[in-house]
Amino acid sequence: MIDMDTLLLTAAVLLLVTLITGLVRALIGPSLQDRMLSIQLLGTGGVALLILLGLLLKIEALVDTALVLALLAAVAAAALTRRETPHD
Amino acid sequence: MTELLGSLFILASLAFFAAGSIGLLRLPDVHARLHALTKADNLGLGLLVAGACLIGGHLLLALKLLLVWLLVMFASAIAANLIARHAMKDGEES
Amino acid sequence: MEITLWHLLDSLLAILLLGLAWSALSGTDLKRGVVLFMAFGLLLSLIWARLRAPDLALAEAAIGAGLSGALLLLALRDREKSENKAGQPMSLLRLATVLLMLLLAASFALAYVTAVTSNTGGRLAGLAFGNLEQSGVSNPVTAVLLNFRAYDTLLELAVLLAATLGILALGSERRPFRRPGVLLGALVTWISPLLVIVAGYLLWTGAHAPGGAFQAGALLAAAIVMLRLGGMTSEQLPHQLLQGWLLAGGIAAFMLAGYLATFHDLAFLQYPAGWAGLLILLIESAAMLSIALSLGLAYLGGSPSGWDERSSRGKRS
Amino acid sequence: MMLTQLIFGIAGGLLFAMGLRSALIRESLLARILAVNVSGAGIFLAFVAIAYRGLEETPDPVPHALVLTGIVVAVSATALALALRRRLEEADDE
Amino acid sequence: MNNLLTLPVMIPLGFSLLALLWPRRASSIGILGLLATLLASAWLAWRVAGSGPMLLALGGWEPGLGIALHADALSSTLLLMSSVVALAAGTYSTGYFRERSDRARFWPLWLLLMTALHALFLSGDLFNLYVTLELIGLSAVALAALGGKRKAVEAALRYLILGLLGSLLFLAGVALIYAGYGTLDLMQLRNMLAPEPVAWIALTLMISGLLLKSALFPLHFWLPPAHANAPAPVSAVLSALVVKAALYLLLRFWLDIFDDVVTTFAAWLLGSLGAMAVLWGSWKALRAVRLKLLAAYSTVAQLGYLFLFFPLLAALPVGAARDTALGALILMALTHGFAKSALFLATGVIQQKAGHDRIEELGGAARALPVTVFTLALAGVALIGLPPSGTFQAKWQLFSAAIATGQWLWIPVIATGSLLAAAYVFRILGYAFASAEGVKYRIADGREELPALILAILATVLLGFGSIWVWEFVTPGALAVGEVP
Repeated sequence: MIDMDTLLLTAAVLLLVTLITGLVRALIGPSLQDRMLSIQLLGTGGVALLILLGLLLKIEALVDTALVLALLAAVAAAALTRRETPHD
Repeated sequence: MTELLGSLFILASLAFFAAGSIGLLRLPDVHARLHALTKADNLGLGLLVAGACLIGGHLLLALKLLLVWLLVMFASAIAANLIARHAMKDGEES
Repeated sequence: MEITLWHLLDSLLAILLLGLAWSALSGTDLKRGVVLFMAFGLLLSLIWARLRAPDLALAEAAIGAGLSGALLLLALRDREKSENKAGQPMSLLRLATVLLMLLLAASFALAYVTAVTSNTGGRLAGLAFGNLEQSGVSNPVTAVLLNFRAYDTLLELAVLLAATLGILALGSERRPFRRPGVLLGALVTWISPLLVIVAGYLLWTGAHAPGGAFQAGALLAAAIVMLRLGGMTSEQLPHQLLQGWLLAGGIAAFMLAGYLATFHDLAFLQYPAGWAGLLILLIESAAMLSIALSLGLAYLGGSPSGWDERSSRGKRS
Repeated sequence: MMLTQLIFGIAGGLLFAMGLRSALIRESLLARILAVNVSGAGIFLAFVAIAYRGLEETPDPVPHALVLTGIVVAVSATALALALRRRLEEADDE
Repeated sequence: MNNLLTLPVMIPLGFSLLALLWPRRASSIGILGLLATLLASAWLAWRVAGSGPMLLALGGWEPGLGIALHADALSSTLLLMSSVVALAAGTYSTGYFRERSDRARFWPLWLLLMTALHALFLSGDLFNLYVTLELIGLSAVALAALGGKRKAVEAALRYLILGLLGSLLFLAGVALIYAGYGTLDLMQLRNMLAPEPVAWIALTLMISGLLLKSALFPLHFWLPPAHANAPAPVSAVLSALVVKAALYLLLRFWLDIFDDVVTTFAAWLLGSLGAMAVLWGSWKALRAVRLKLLAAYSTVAQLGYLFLFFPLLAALPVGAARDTALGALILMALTHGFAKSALFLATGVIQQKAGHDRIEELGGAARALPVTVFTLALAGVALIGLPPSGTFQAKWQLFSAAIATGQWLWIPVIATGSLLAAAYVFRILGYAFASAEGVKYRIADGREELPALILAILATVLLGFGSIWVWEFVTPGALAVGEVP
């Protein structure tokens, strides 16, 4: 029987590997939107990783961090897609 | 028992995250990547949150986790739409 | 030294961080650089969490991954002359700079490894934990920031004020965004109040759990950014005079609390017995507002429109 | 000394040097501003690695507080630098 | 309780907030604040002179956990100089910035810069020093960019980025020191530091950062554009005080805190760079087209002299001769501070009255602006090192120390530097006294011309004839922080 911590830790490592795979898209692009998508994935995956780390390290406040990260990911997405007003 | 169930959920969530990442890499254009990604990672996060609730135990934590999940779902749905429009406008302009 | 799965996770995080930094800094496409830098900030927040620094993880999630990113994205709209140049020196010189860089990193790492190996004591940790009870708060990081090393924090607020005044003096704000569509509008109406609520929660919880004035201030600033993205104009900000008071408030609260003790024949910034908890909360509230407004004005990019008119009207009278 | 401290400390040193190099050789001002931030993050990383005391131990809070101060200073400097850069561009137009 | 130690920092900070809140009264608030700061600094210096170094543990926490403030002869002397220069330049600025909105922008930042400088002089904690360095950097940059002219903004941005790099190098050293020694308190470190790799590398990083900020050749390239394009009162303070702050830290680290760690080789390296700075800076100053650029390059050269003292101090045994050399170094830094700020303020007057500061078109200036040209001449006397200025006595000591230690190499450098300085000063005066109509007669009011004149008199006459006071005050315990009970 594998103990809980090892399992969660393995999950964290695997999750990080997935995120790294996804980030390749941020590197190669080609369009800005592709890179944004990659950041979206990192945001969601980061929230997931924070939750796992919170369980592993027994720091409950990391859930608060996950909340903040989710909120700021939304702000970043809005900032990324906002276009400027036309020149008048 | 709940812990076992929780770990199963977490392992299952990994599959969804992996699917999202691979989709992001392999699918041909922005729109296809977008749909694959948002569905996969929302479901993935949902499963992970469910698993964490089962393992973590107490109610307040579970509520916070649920809030995080709802927030991510809501924000990423809108963000995905915004990105899609952004991509479309770029298509028109170029 | 036993190698475990944790070290695999650590190495992956470190390598990813270095890779992101390298790709953000190389290449001439500034958009790519900024987006990768945002990913860098996000990852840094995860690393702070891994290193058991939840206070920093919170701050980095709000500032590193969010606010800095938003500021840099705005800056992408400004064209600069030099940005189209490749900016990479000839290959030989380039090699030399890389070697120099490695030398610098190697000597830093050498000293770091020697230092960490030879000094295995807790450094100041023991002192900090030992005096935690007298500090008025139970979150050790908050105790250091607002009590043991409160003077640093006071000067740091002055740094923020100097930057803000510099930005205000440089010119007027950027043009506001046009009215948002339905989707973005929904995002703004939902996220901004949430940001404010979470900011309040972090301010309150900072006394005994991770959080505090900086994280809360950054989240409030994020709310301002969000509203701005939703088309807010500077008229919707508080009145100019009130803004001045808000900007000055953090430092003023600190100074007042600091000199309060000197009348009881105590040292500057020594809180009278029993008052520490309350004073810290008051200082933090004022500091949060100062930080939020400073960063919000930084996002506006200059002095809000109407400020100059008002002061020139004052000149004529 | 723990391996974790070693990994992140060395990564911090590399980031510090990498940022410094880019800040000196890049032409673009925005790239330089990014580089300064990366360099600072490297030092912060070293600080937090110094504070780390193991999986179960509460870390040294002093470096955490210093880094928090450093983060606020860094964002202030970045904001001022970006405002100066914008003013420069406006002056070019005049 | 030594809470007096907080006043030179907190008074300007408080008045900065007041100036921010009442922009219409910014000038009066600012002058009042600087007067109060000067009083507090003088009081502090008086106390230090009377009863020796002072220490205050902020928050009542033992140093190490908390932050301590220190004042000794060196720091209180510099504090006094910076208060005087700030007040003079501040008074001048009320005439320089004619628009009320400009003054409202200037004053809060100006007072923040004073806060930062004084916090640096008094700080006894490594990380706190980093914060003060950043506060100096950011407020100085914001001031240098005031007015928003393209050249000024561009120079300010480059200055900001280099300043940040300097601070980061410093911070990297701080991290290593904390890792190795487990404290940030200077007094504790003073007794702990040993000549070993950690201390060497940390010191090298910190010193490199400070050298970048104090613009030692060849790291001086950012200084001339930044100092020459800023508004005149700001240039004065940048040259007189801001680079001195980094130099003060260098001295403090080199001679006091890291005394056991530094090597003679490193001192020779600094001395040689200083020698090159003297020659290069003076040469570029001689070739400068604009008066402000001349003043800026002259700063590069004058800073070089100060670095010449490092190998001499390293060679002299602890005792009276070393103390005398140290006193000479401080005297020289003070004289340069007053003289250079006077030069920049006088340049500002000429620039505003004549509409330009091109040296070759200064003809008629002596008739149109006699007080200002007299100020230029007085400041020039101090820069060249003619008697009775403080520089003369300092250079004299520099000569004797070089002879006493057998380091003959520096003597031709000092001589050449002085000749070049004489050449560029007389070049200015030559054009200024010419009868051509380059500068038309304009009325200048007292608050514009007098501050510069007072600073120049301080540099040439007071520090010249009063140098003995400086010596007596400074030498017995200039760097005596460690001896505080």
